[in-house]
Amino acid sequence: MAQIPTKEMELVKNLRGIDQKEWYVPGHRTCAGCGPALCYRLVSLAAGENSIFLGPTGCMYVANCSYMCTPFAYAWTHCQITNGGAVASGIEAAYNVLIRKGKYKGPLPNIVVMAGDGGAIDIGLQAASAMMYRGHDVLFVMYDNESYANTGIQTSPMTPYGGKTTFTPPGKMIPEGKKLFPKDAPQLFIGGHPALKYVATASVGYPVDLINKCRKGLNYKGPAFVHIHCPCPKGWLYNCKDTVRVAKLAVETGFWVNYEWEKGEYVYQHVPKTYKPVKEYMKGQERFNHLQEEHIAKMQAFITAKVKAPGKPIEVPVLGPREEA
Amino acid sequence: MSPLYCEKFRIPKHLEIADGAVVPAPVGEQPMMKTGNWRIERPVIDQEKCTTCLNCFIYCPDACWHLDPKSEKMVWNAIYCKGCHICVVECPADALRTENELNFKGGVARLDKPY
Amino acid sequence: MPKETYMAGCAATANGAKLARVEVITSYPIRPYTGIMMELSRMVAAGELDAEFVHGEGEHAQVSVTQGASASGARAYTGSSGVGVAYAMEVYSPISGGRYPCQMAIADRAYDPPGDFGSEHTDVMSCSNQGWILGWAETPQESMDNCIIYYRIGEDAKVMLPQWQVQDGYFVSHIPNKVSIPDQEVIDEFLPPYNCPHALTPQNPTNHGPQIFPDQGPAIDLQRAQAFLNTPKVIEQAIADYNKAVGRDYTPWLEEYKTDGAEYVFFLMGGHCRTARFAVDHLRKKGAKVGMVKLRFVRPWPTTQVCEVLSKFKAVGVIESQTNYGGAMKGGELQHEVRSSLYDSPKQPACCSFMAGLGGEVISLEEFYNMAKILEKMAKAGKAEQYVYWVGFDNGI
Amino acid sequence: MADVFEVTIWCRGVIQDMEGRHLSLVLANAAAKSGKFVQAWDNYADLPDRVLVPLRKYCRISDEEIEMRYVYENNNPSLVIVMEEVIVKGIDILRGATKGTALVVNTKRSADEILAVIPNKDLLSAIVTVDATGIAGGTGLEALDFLGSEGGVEAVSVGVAVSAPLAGAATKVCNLFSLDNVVATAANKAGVKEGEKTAVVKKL
Repeated sequence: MAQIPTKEMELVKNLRGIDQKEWYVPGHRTCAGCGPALCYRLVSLAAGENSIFLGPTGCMYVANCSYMCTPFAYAWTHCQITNGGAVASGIEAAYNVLIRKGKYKGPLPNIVVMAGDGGAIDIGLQAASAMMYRGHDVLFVMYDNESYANTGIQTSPMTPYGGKTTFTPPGKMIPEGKKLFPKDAPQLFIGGHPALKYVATASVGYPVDLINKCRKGLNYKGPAFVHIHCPCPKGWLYNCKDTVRVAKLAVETGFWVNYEWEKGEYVYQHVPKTYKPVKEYMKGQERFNHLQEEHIAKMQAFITAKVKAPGKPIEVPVLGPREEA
Repeated sequence: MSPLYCEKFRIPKHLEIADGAVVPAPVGEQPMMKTGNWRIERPVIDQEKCTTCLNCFIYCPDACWHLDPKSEKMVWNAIYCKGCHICVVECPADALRTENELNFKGGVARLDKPY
Repeated sequence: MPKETYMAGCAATANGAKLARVEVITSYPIRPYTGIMMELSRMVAAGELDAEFVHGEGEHAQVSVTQGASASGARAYTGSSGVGVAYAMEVYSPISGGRYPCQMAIADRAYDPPGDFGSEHTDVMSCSNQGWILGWAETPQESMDNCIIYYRIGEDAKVMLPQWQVQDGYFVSHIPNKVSIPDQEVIDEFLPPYNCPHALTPQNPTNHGPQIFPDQGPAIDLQRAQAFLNTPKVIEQAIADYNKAVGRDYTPWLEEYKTDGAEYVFFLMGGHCRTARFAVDHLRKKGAKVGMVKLRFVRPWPTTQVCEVLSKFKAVGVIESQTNYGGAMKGGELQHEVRSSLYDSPKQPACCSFMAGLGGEVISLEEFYNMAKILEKMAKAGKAEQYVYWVGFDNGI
Repeated sequence: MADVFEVTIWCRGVIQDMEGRHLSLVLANAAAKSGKFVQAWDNYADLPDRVLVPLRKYCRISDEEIEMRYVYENNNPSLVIVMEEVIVKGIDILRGATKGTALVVNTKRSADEILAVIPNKDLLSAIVTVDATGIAGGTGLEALDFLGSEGGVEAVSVGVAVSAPLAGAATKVCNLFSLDNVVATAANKAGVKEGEKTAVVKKL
């Protein structure tokens, strides 16, 4: 069968290397200081002109896309919160056959799903997993703001332990609000999708790294998954000017770990020499304000275990809850 | 069809919708959604202090900072800046300060609709 | 030269899809439609059909893949049965609202319970108001032809709507019958390649499916309503063209069988029409003034045609093959549509539902005879004694 | 159909969402105490609510039962209350208003400074300025609680921060709710009184 032509995306070295042409243009209704919107813009800068984006229902659909007011300069389609992976599969399959038959002239478009945490690993998990299993040449981005933010901040499987949402309000019987620990999204996909060759985690606090990871994912023939940490001023209850600060603090405390998984190998980025206590990350966000010391210690223990073992141990000192206290 | 059905409906201009609600992709900006009136305080740049490190460019969710290739200076977009001040926090050169929008004469697109 | 052969509905329908040169096919197994996908996957593997074959992870995904493919400008094809049709429900309206003219072949099947795989019309009929073109085939031949005709209707610029091409599970889908396969060149001329005017492409970027404000809601609904008003003319033209090109004699809306001089008729759709024809033949020989009216499209519903045709008779027995629990007539869905169509007619026949063929149950000739007896009484009395008869369980039937 | 007096409150998305909603609730409850028919509701068509977006909350008061309850917004406000001063610059807050409308603004600035950025100020009968943020303390921009949004039940008492002094100030230009009834309704009673006391009314 004939090779489907694709276009290689160049990696950038620094901010000067990024083309200033915007693809996620100004003029959208997302929050001031919106982390997911920043993520959308950075992924759009990475993918550029030859792209088709899919927006499963979520904040980045509803807040962006009033009639005649879409901010997407590339081809974009809404899909249901359930079926981002499936609609993307259909688009990729269509382009394969149209290019093969000579009906479409040009390289295979960059097909990018911009799913929220709900659209990626909760209600949308089945479609995402099947798309990766089938090996479609699609970049699946999960912009993770750790809640169903569009509908007014309800808990999702990514809401951290102790996070206050409108479905997990703290009360006398449930003092920590949310009792469960979140899913590990990249490991879910790495663990069982042989066609998947590239998985990465990124953060809006580290934009060059984020852009390069998206481009690497796009350059792989076949599915790629990038999980992006996107602080949400509305849902996490912090001042909107602190979005990038919160994102960086997450990495500095080990709450968030940036890494790449490429053909079975892990490479870590932005690993601090010493992790700050996770309390420093949590205290800036009102969603954690109700927590007591014991809850924070439980969170620290979880984070400590996580940074020690996301696939492969890291050789850096990790503060435990006791040492921190 | 029977004449009991309306064959062609009168849809007022402002409610006309393309087949499938498909709309053309915007170029450069989305002028139907100006967001400058979200701003309480605007970021003000001190070009002397600015090192054009591009932090404000890259961290703006609303793409409101760009490097003018001719003057090599940062240019701010008053029409869309929502005043989140991520740029102010992330400026390593202390070149950005904030000032209340009412202290300026122009700069905000006055809109009939809030969204 | 057309190829004459024996085929079950599944294989015949797959041949229809091949003749339509479908480009993206999405499968998920469920009995009884599965055979369509088995045959198509064989054709793709053998190089007989150049298409992408995507194994969906469920019906919801199948229909979603089809949406993406159709939005990108490929002729997209999928199918399902029974509970699978229900599982994909979320995606039907976005497809018709997005005006993506893909096709879904359905071999109908009962919902659970009873948990069997017999034919019943409840699955698609319970989704019938999602903005898809919908019609039943009586034979494998008709199912194959409908596949091709529906694409031509749906892809017409004045229509741009998706289609449910339905055949009865097992009865039509699994029992071989005589099928004549037209030449590819004939079909290529009848059905030009799909041209999506608003395809998702980087070369002319568009944004699909943005949110609207509440006051724009009626306008977007109206747009689909208008498309449905445009559809009948397109259907009539497409069927006339197909009859001419392929040598068939399909009527677009209602086929009348032995209705000359008939006082009462069976009104039904799908595979059971075949048995009904023989029942009518036998009854006619005994002097009964009975006939049959076969419905070819449920959406768009041929209101005026139903009114004109059924007004000629004294009694109409609607054979339902699906349920509408607690509805206006407490029987099936079809009687509602039939009675609505007749509401303004100066001559109204007596009308009742026969609940028959549920859960895949066979409708025997004897049962048709029994129904005819009731219809004869109704014709004489000029009114229905009962609105709904559960065939086999009810007074005198 | 009886006359319906419409009150539109402008505030900043998310960070003043609760206070804005509370202000509409306080005014409606206060008017109800004197036997009026009232309605108070949240923005819906423009959801999700977003940080800093100019956001509206609505209140309606009538001597008779309100017939058109199922609407999204007020079309002809007779009283407009602005919870954050810069909103007057970027939005036509008097959209749909007819001559004789009153305006209440949370600001430290003078009425003239505010009027300078309102091109259609001839519609106004009076402008009231009050430093509600100063009275309530804090920045007036803190997001407090979401539970009362989306048709939910308020988790905190109604009228604790900037909504209290603004409600007090509003009594100076509207006689459909009395100061006593506003004080009885709002949690921050001192704030209401202080708002009423320090509000500056400029008749136009």
